[in-house]
Amino acid sequence: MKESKYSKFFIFQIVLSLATVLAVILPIFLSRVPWPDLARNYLEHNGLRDSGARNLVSAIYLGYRAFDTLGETIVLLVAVSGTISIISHSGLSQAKGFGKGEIKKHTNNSISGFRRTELIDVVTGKLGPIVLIFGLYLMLFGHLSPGGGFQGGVVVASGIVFMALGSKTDSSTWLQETGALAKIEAAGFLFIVLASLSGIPGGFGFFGNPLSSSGASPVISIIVLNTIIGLKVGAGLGFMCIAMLGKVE
Amino acid sequence: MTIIIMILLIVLSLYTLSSRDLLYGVIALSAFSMLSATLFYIFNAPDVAITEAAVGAGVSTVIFAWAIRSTERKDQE
Amino acid sequence: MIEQILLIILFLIGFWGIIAKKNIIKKIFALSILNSSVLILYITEGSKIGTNAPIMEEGVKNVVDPVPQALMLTAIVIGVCITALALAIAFRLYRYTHTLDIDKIHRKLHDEPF
Amino acid sequence: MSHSDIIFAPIFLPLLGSALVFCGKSFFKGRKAKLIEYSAVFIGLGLPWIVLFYLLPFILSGTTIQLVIGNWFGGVGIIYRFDGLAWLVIFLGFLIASAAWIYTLGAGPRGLGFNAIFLIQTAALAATAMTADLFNLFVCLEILGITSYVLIASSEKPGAFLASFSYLMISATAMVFFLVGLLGLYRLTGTLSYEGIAAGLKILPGEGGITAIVSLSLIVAAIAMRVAVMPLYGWLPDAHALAPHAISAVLSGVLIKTPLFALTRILIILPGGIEAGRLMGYAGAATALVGVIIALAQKDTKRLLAYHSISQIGYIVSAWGAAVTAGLSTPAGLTLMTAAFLHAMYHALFKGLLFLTIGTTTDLAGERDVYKLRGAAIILYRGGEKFPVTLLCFLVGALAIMAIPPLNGYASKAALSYAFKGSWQASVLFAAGIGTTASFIKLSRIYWPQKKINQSSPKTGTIPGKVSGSVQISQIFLAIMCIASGIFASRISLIVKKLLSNGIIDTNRVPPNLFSIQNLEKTAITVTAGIVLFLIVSTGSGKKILSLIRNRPRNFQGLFLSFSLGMFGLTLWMIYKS
Repeated sequence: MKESKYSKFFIFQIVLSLATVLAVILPIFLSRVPWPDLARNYLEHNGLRDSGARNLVSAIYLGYRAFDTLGETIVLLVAVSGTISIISHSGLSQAKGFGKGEIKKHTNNSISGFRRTELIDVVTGKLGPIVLIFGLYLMLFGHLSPGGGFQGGVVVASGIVFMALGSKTDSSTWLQETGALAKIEAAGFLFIVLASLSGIPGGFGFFGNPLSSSGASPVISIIVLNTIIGLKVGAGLGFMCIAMLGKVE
Repeated sequence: MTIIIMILLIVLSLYTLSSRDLLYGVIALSAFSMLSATLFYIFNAPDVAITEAAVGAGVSTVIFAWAIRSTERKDQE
Repeated sequence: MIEQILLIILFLIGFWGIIAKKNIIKKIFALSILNSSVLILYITEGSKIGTNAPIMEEGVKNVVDPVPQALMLTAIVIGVCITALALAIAFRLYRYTHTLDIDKIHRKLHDEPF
Repeated sequence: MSHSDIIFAPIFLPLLGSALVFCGKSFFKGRKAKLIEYSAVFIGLGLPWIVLFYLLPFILSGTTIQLVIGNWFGGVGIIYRFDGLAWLVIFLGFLIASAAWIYTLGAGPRGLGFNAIFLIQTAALAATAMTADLFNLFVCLEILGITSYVLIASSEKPGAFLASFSYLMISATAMVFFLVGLLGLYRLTGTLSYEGIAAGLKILPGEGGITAIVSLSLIVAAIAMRVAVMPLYGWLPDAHALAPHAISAVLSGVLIKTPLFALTRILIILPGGIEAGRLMGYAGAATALVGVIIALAQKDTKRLLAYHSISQIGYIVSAWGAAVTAGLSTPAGLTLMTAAFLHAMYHALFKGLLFLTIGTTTDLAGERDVYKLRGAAIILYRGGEKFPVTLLCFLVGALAIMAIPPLNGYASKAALSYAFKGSWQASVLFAAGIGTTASFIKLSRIYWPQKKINQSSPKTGTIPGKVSGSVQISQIFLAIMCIASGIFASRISLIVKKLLSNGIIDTNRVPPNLFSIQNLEKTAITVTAGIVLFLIVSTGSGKKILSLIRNRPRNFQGLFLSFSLGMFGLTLWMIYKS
């Protein structure tokens, strides 16, 4: 494909696109306008009071703009179930269909088929639980320190993958059973949607915080959301990674 | 400091895109993610740094490694 | 200023990779580089107005703007989701055509009966 | 307001439904799971209808509900706005989604994952129609995008994966540009809501200068890519042609129009938006003509329909652009916008119908080539359709898109030409109408009886083809909607106008007579010219030209080149005009 790769027309196309893109993004990347401090000033003074979270990023992520976070978890859900359905070769009917038998079979086969060494066994097997605990910490203390549901969930997912890699083929733990992970993910999604509705009966609105007037600290809702999102994300990503490991031939 | 990291990022991204072996590209991309996580930490964004490290260096590396193992490793260019 | 110029270069490298690289997995690499360059731009610019991380411990003042950080959390996640899906599709394309070259894939699938 | 939260019902009910589908599948098996699935789909697609009709009187009386989600601080929180435009777009989305879902019962894609993703897509459509926050718009567009990549790929055709991949790459890149534009606007104004940005820009010296203009043009370009306006349409034909039929109906019926109407909210409020709308309107008129020329050249049935989607979206965008230019609060702008929405809705109905009927036919015949497939009516008869439902429904759809009275296509095209009266766009659209007629004569030839009994029947034998009941129901439903909405077009257009005006303008004027002699004459001319054009392109040299158009080089980097050029052109235009 030499001639098509180096054809003059091709290079011309590339140069032209790059030049136009450069011209278009230049004014924004080089903008000298001072960064606005409206939102920052408001949040610095009221963020802690409004949401109860010391971590202002968490306050925005799960408070002010929690609806975006819902959208993000939806994107993740669709990506996970779409990816699994596309790679499992069986169409959407099996997607998330948790073709339990099927995917589990793949998983076990593959992980046994994986070229394993003593090092992988020991390191991943022993490290797995520690990583899981770190993930839980990130999840539960996301309102105080950096971290949060999503980050915790990702770490939990890598813990799950570690444990899947580390365990011997026949002694798979319940976490690796994709059925359990799928259940956690589905239930997590249902709980997130229900949590978003929980403010409506009390008159706080969609995504309103039902605790905001009951005297309890509003931060509880952030902790709850963090936990659910973390579990859901961890289960979903873990499921996807295990399914992928299962496809390695 | 930040400028050095950014230059490193550029070098890594060029290496990612030009390496013949895609697996090296994945490793470089994962290093790219770790470096940008460092950058986020320097710029007072610890949350984003944790996410980038967990996602960029963790999950996406696993996915890329899977894709390359199940397709082919050499770039035929 | 130098930072912004470096970020523009990074952005252009990503865009160049998406168009000019023939290998579809490299195109996906390039997409994540492109995404990262914008993420870094948001964070660097957003941190210009403060000196502290946006975590309101006692006595912390003059924090950076937390809004771009929260937005970028969402953008990172969406980015990795798109990446995962793109790789899954690339895997299936490879299964059908046994190549990762976009032009060859185009040619092979062009006469495919529907 | 007691009903202010209920506006979110079109979003959370489908989400709840999809969550229940996932849960039902992973916790139960067999009949219980099926039961939960169907009730979840009912929650997701059925209940929102009740909410929509409950809200209709409020919206008709001019009420606009605007609130910050969760009653947080508006400067950081997400603002949603429910008005006539949102109601109409959501109505359209649920209408097509319901019909398409019924079709999937019979013809697939089946499976629980599909239902859940389909419901999520519907929810995202509703959210896109209502959002008044730029970053939330980004998230909604990403959800729409990622669900469509998965749904397009779910047809399991090799080409569909390539189409899905191209669409994914171009739209992910476009969304990166969207983020860059968002950064530009945020750093100028410090807020993300449309109103906040508009207010912030107005107090800046020079309304933000070049940064604001470029940011806006990046955002507009990213959305225009989704709408598939002229230079940015390259991803659409393959994606729509190779998706499962029901998904094609939803994609070209609703998915490419929702971002357009969401863009309206941005353009009418931001400085410089009017100029972007004007250019998009011009591009739309060009799209209508070019799209139909390429469509005429196609030989694959569904690809022909997909290019017609591009052409018809051109009609809509040209009227929409003119409406944004004139301003929605002027009578002329309102008439144009009404025509644009009417055509969007009617196009969704008849194009959905066409995709479904053609899909049924080609599936049964096992052949998609316009030049090869003949005698499809007999194949359908053999497929168990004693009464030619599919054929009749196809005829309704084809006549509607050819704008034959009294079908709905006639009504909306008459409304368009009334709104455009005397301007150059009217003649462009008229020319496009001729091409449409010609290409649908070409397409309908697949139903003409075969001259000789040829040997292609083994293909029919391989497929245990049968037209199932739900396929017929959804087709009949859409066909009846096409006819009814054509007959009651004047009333519908009054309601649409009233909804779009939000009670500002008195709309109790007599609507233009759609069935005037002038319009009928015009239709007769169009049809005659269409037949002549068809005869011309059926000649040897005509076929040669068509195959030249059909086989023009298309490749991956061309998509990106046209995207960057389109974006650059838009930016230059806006700088020049400001």
